[in-house]
Amino acid sequence: MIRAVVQADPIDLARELSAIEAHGAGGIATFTGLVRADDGVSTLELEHYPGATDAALLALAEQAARRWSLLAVTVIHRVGLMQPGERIVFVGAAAAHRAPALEACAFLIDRLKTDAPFWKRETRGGNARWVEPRGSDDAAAARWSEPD
Amino acid sequence: MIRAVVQADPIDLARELSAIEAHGAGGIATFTGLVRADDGVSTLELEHYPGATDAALLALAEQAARRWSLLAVTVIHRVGLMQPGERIVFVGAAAAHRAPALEACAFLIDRLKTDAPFWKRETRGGNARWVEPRGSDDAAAARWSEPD
Amino acid sequence: MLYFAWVREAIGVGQERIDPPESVSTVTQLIDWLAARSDGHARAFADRSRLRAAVDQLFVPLEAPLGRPREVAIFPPVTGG
Amino acid sequence: MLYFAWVREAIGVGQERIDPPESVSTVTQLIDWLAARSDGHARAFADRSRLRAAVDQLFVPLEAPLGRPREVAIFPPVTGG
Repeated sequence: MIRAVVQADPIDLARELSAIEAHGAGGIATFTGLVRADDGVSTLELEHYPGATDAALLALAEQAARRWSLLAVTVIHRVGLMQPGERIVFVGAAAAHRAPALEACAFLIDRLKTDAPFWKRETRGGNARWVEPRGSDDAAAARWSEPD
Repeated sequence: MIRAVVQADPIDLARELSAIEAHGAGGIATFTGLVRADDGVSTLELEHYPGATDAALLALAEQAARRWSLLAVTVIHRVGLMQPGERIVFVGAAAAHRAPALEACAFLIDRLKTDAPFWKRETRGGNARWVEPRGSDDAAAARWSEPD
Repeated sequence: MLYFAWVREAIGVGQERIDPPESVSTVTQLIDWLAARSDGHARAFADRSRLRAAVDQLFVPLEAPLGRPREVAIFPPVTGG
Repeated sequence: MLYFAWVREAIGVGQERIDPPESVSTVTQLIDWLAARSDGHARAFADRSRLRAAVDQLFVPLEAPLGRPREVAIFPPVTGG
């Protein structure tokens, strides 16, 4: 199963997990990104490049499925307005054993941060500002480059 | 939150995840181990060393919480009789950012495989046999050793 | 043209149809040409190091040849996930 | 004494009270002494490389000194998770 979705609705973890679990894997690794509730952000808005985001998520999911022989892979990214504590992104990878599931999960979230056209705008105390990219994200994504 | 549990009941993922999500993290990594449905096992039985298992899971959870400054960490291991597709083990780690959450999650499952007194017995086609340890598990656990 | 995030806000619109001259053959040259259209464009495109581009939905370096695309997008570095 | 998994099955019981002589001062010596108790013990303890031990619930190498523990467990390498 390869599932890549951009959606405005909240991410239904229970549903996504059972869909992944249905594929007979020995291990499932997941990562969920949340709007942090501890740093004064009142709302977060996610803008995206419609069409290009779906293609980017699908390309990442397919790449991970091939590289780690995954039985199931899911990548879901929310867009629109979100509150602290809400899920922004969910990635899940199912494999026969734990190492490929864990690695694929780390790959997916690292590369999603740099390869998918989403932009975050935070509102703090009434002031909205676009989130600046972090250099550490590029470094994290680069470690997954494969030799040609 | 540090939660370490040995239980005969099925693992309630939705409940475990919401407990972790309540701690304001930016990222949550999880790993779920399942009885594989693809290799002819009809039942799996988990024996453990009562008392020592609880202590081992708690020690691992505390170590991870300290080493990666986790906001929440959960380790749940089932014991008793299980069917293919059922969850054997769940680990979850919540942190401000994704890297510590992902690393802590990999640490927890790698070390749990070698440090916690559980033994698996598989039944295939009516024949029960104790699962042999895998050398690769020792190697995976060893990579987390810290310099003294 | 498609614009996103603060590029879109500076320019004031999320998309526009354009008809650049034949001499515009790279993304950078397209940005140079667009920058002259309005103060908003000039402001949005002032710091090239903060711009990224996609040609027909494919991420490309700014110095990439343009070809004859149907859709070009200019935006800041991505910050999703 | 506590036994788990196939060690328990070979011996036929999961626990037993024992009173080893003073000369037994390491886990290995305790295993030697236990092996003489029955055919099941002998079978369970035949291959030392497949045995692990815990003294008062603390994992220890087989050559570890025994002290005066309240609880010693002998079992195969763990296979949980």
